[in-house]
Amino acid sequence: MLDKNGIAQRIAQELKDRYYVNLGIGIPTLVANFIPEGINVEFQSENGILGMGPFPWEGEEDADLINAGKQTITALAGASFFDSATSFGMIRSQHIHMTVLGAMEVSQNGDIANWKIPGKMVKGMGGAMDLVASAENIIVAMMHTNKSGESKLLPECSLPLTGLGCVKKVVTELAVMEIKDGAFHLIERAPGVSVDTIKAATAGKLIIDGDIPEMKL
Amino acid sequence: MLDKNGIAQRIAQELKDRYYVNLGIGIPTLVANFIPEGINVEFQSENGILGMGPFPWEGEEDADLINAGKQTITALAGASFFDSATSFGMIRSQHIHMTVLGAMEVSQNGDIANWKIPGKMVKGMGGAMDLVASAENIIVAMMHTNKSGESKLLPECSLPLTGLGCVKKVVTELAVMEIKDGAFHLIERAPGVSVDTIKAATAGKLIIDGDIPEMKL
Amino acid sequence: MITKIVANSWEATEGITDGMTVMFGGFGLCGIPENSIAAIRKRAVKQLTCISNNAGVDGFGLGLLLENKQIKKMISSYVGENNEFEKQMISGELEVDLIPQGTLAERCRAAGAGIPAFFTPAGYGTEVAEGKEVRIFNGKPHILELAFDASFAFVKAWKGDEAGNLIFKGTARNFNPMMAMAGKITVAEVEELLPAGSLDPNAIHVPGIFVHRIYKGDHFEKRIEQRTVRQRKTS
Amino acid sequence: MITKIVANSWEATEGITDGMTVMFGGFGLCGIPENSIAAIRKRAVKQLTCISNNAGVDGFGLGLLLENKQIKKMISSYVGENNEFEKQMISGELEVDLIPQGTLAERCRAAGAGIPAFFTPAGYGTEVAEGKEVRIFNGKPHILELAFDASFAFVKAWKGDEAGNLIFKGTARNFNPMMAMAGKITVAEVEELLPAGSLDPNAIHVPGIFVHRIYKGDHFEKRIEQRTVRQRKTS
Repeated sequence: MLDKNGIAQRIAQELKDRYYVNLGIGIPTLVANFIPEGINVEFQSENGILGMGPFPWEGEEDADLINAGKQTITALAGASFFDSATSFGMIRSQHIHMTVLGAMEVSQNGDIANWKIPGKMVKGMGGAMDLVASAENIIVAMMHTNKSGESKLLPECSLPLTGLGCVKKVVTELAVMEIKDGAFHLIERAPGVSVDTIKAATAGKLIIDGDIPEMKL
Repeated sequence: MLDKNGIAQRIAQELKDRYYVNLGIGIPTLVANFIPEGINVEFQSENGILGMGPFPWEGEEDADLINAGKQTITALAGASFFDSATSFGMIRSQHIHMTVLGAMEVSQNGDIANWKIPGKMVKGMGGAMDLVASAENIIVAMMHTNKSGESKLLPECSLPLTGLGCVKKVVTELAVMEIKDGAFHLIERAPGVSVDTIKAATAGKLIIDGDIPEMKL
Repeated sequence: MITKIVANSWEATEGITDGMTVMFGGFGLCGIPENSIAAIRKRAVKQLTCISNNAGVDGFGLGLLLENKQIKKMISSYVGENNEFEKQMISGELEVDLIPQGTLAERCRAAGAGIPAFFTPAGYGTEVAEGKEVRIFNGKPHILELAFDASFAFVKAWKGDEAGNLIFKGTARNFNPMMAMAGKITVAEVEELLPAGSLDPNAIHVPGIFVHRIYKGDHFEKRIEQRTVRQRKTS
Repeated sequence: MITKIVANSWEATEGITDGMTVMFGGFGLCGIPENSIAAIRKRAVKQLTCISNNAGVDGFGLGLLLENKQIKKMISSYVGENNEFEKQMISGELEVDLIPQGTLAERCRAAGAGIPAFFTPAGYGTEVAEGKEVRIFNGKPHILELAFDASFAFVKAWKGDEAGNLIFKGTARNFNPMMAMAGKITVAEVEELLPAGSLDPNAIHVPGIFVHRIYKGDHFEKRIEQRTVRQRKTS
C-alpha cells in the first residue's frame, strides 16, 4: 500500500521528457518532488506561471508569486508570467500534456466529480472544469475509498460532475488503473496489495487481464 | 470649396478633449495635423500602437514602427504597443471615441462602401469592417462626387457594403452632413459653396433646415 | 496625452452606487485592489454584485465588504477559506454563482474585446451547462458563454504611468488585465505611479486606453495566504 | 526546462508538406518571418493555404512564395501592392479569402485559446456574413466566426530564449503572438537568441509553451514599405 508520497512517486513515472504539466492541489503537488532523472518537464500553475520552481527559502517569500493553491513559490530560469485568460487559453488549446488532480469520485467511463457535495458548503470548481474539459491526459491521484470505506471508483458518479469521460488513469494507494471502454483496467498493484483487495475496494467494473504486476518505485 | 487639408481641418473640429481616435489612410491621416489647441487626443493605429506620433526625422525611420498605412511613424511618451487581437479588442469594445475613414459611397441611412469594386482588383477591407461595425462615432472624409462626377452620397450604396447604418457624419469638399432618420442633414457649407451646389451633388435625400452656415476653419 | 491620474482611492471610487456589478482583480489575496476595496467599504455602497475569482478571507480582501454586508452576489470560481462568506451563503443572505475559472477569465476578456459570446468546452455535462446552448465543434461538445457586463473594474498593478498604462509583477497579474479591459470605468491602483515615458512601451500589459482612473495606493499589505518555504539547513 | 532551439531555418521548416495550411506573422512587411519564408521557398512545397494579414510585395515577403507558385490560397485582410498576386488572382490560379482584419486576428487568438467559435459584429450586413449564423446581442447583430486550424505558424520576434519565450518590438508584434499560440507547430525566428533566464519573465509576450522551434535568423532585411519622414530644416 502506498502513502501520499508513494502515489505521487508512481504518477511521476508517467512524466515524459518535454512535458508541460499542471498539478492540482494536494497529492498532485507532490509529484514535482519525484521527477525521474533525465526527464525535463515544466510546471504550469493556472494562476499565471510557466516554469514554476520549488518553495522559496525561508525569508524569500514574495506575496506576488504564488501557485494555484495560494502557496508561495519560485520561478525557474526560462519562466514566464501571464494573465488568467492566456493561462486557460494554453489549457484549452491542449498545450498542457498532463494534468494531475484529486477527485472525490471517478466513474468507469472516466467521469470525475471533485468540486461539490450537495448539502455541504461548496467552495467552487476553481480551474478544474476547464482542465478536465481540455487536457488529453488526465490522471487522478486519490485514495481508493472514502473515509467511510466506500469505493470512490464507481459505475457512475453520485456527486455533481466536474467533467465527462475525461480521466485516463487513476493512481490510488492500492493500484494503477487505466480507464477505457467503460471500465477500470487494472495495470499495476501497489507493493504488497493483492488483486482481491483491489477488487473489493472497486465498485465500478474492473478488468483484470492476466497477471497484474506489482509497481516498481 | 475645401481641399484635402481643409476637409481634414474641418474634421479636426470634431475632436474632443480626451478622445482616442483612429484615422484611416488618405485624408483622415491629415486630421492629426490640425488638432485644436487645448485638446488632448491620442491616436491609435490598428496594427498595434496607441500614442502614435508624427513621421520620424529623416534617418530615424524604424522598420519595426509603422502605422496601418505601412508608413514609418514615431511613438510619443505614454505610448504602448500591443498585438492585433488586443488592438481590435479595444476597437470592438468601443474604447475608440472617433474613427475617420474614407469611402467610395455613403447612403442616406449611414451605410458605407469602401472596399470593393466588382470586376476590379480587390485589395481587401483591412480593418475597416471591424472599425465601422464597432465605433459609435464614425466620420467619413471624402470627395462629394467621384471622378465621373457622380454623387457618392446616395439613397442606397451600389457597391458591396463595408458596414450598415454606421456613418454619423460626412465631410466633403462641399459640406458637412449629419446622417440621421434616413437622410443627409446639411449642417455646414464649405466656404463659398452654395446650398444649390451641394443639392446638385447629392443623390441621396438631403434635408436643408433653415439657413445653412458657412463653416469656420 | 490623456492623463488618468486621480488623487486617491476616495476619488477613484467616486460614482459607485448601490446595486452595481463590479469586478475585482486578484487571485486569492494576490494582486487584489486593497486600497479601492477599503474605499468602497468606507463608501458603504450596498447590494453589490462582485465578479472576482475569490471572495477574500475573513478580515481581508473582499472579506471586508462581506462582513460589512455590502455584497449581494458573488460571481467566482472558488470561495473557500472564509467563514463570513459561508455564514451569509448558508443563511441565504448572499447569492453565489460559481463558474469555471477559465470561463470566468474568458468572459472578462470577451467583454474587453467586444466579443459578446463564445463557445468553450469547460463545464459541458455538468450543472454549469444547465440552460446553456451546446454545440459540437471538432467532434467535441462546447457550451455558449456570454461576456460580462461590469460598471466598474478595480484592479491592482505594480507600475503605472499617468497615461494609465499598467505593468504587473509575477502572478499578481492573474485576472487584473482582462478586468481592466472589461470595466466601463476601470480604476487602477499601483505601487509606483510614473510620468509618461517612464515605462517601456513594449512591456505594457494593459494599454492606458482601458484605464479611466489611476492612483498610487497608500499602503499595500500584500498578505500571504499560504506561506510555504524551504527551511535552510543550519550547519 | 524544455529547450526549443533548432540550428537554422532549414531545420525549423522540417515537416512542412504540400497542401498544408500555414500562418505567417507580420503586418505589411513589418515583423514578417523572413528567414522561414526563404527556407520554405527553398523547400519548394506547393499548394499552401497561407493565413497572413497581407501577401507581401513583389520580390519580398510572401511575394517570394507567390512568384514561385507555392501558394494555392491566401486568407488575408488586405492584399494590395503586389502585381504577381494580382496576376495569379485574376487568372484564377490563386484563391483568395478576404476577411476583416480584426476577425482574422480573433480567429487566430481563438485557435490559441481553445475557443472554437465566437460572435463578432464585424462584417454583419456585408458579403463577409454570407452563409454565417447571425445573432443579436445587446440589440446589435453579430456573426459567428470559427477558430483557424493551422499545421504550422511562422513568426518573427525581436528577442527569444532557449525555452521559446518571445518578446516583440514596436508594431512588429501585430499578428505574431496570436499566430504563435495558434500553430500546431510554431516556428519562431528571432534577432537575438538568449539563454534561459535572460528575459524578464514579466515582459514576455509569448510564453515558450506555444513555441516548438526557435532559431536566430541569419539575416533580417526588414524592408520598409512606405518610408515617410519629416525633413530636418537646414539652417
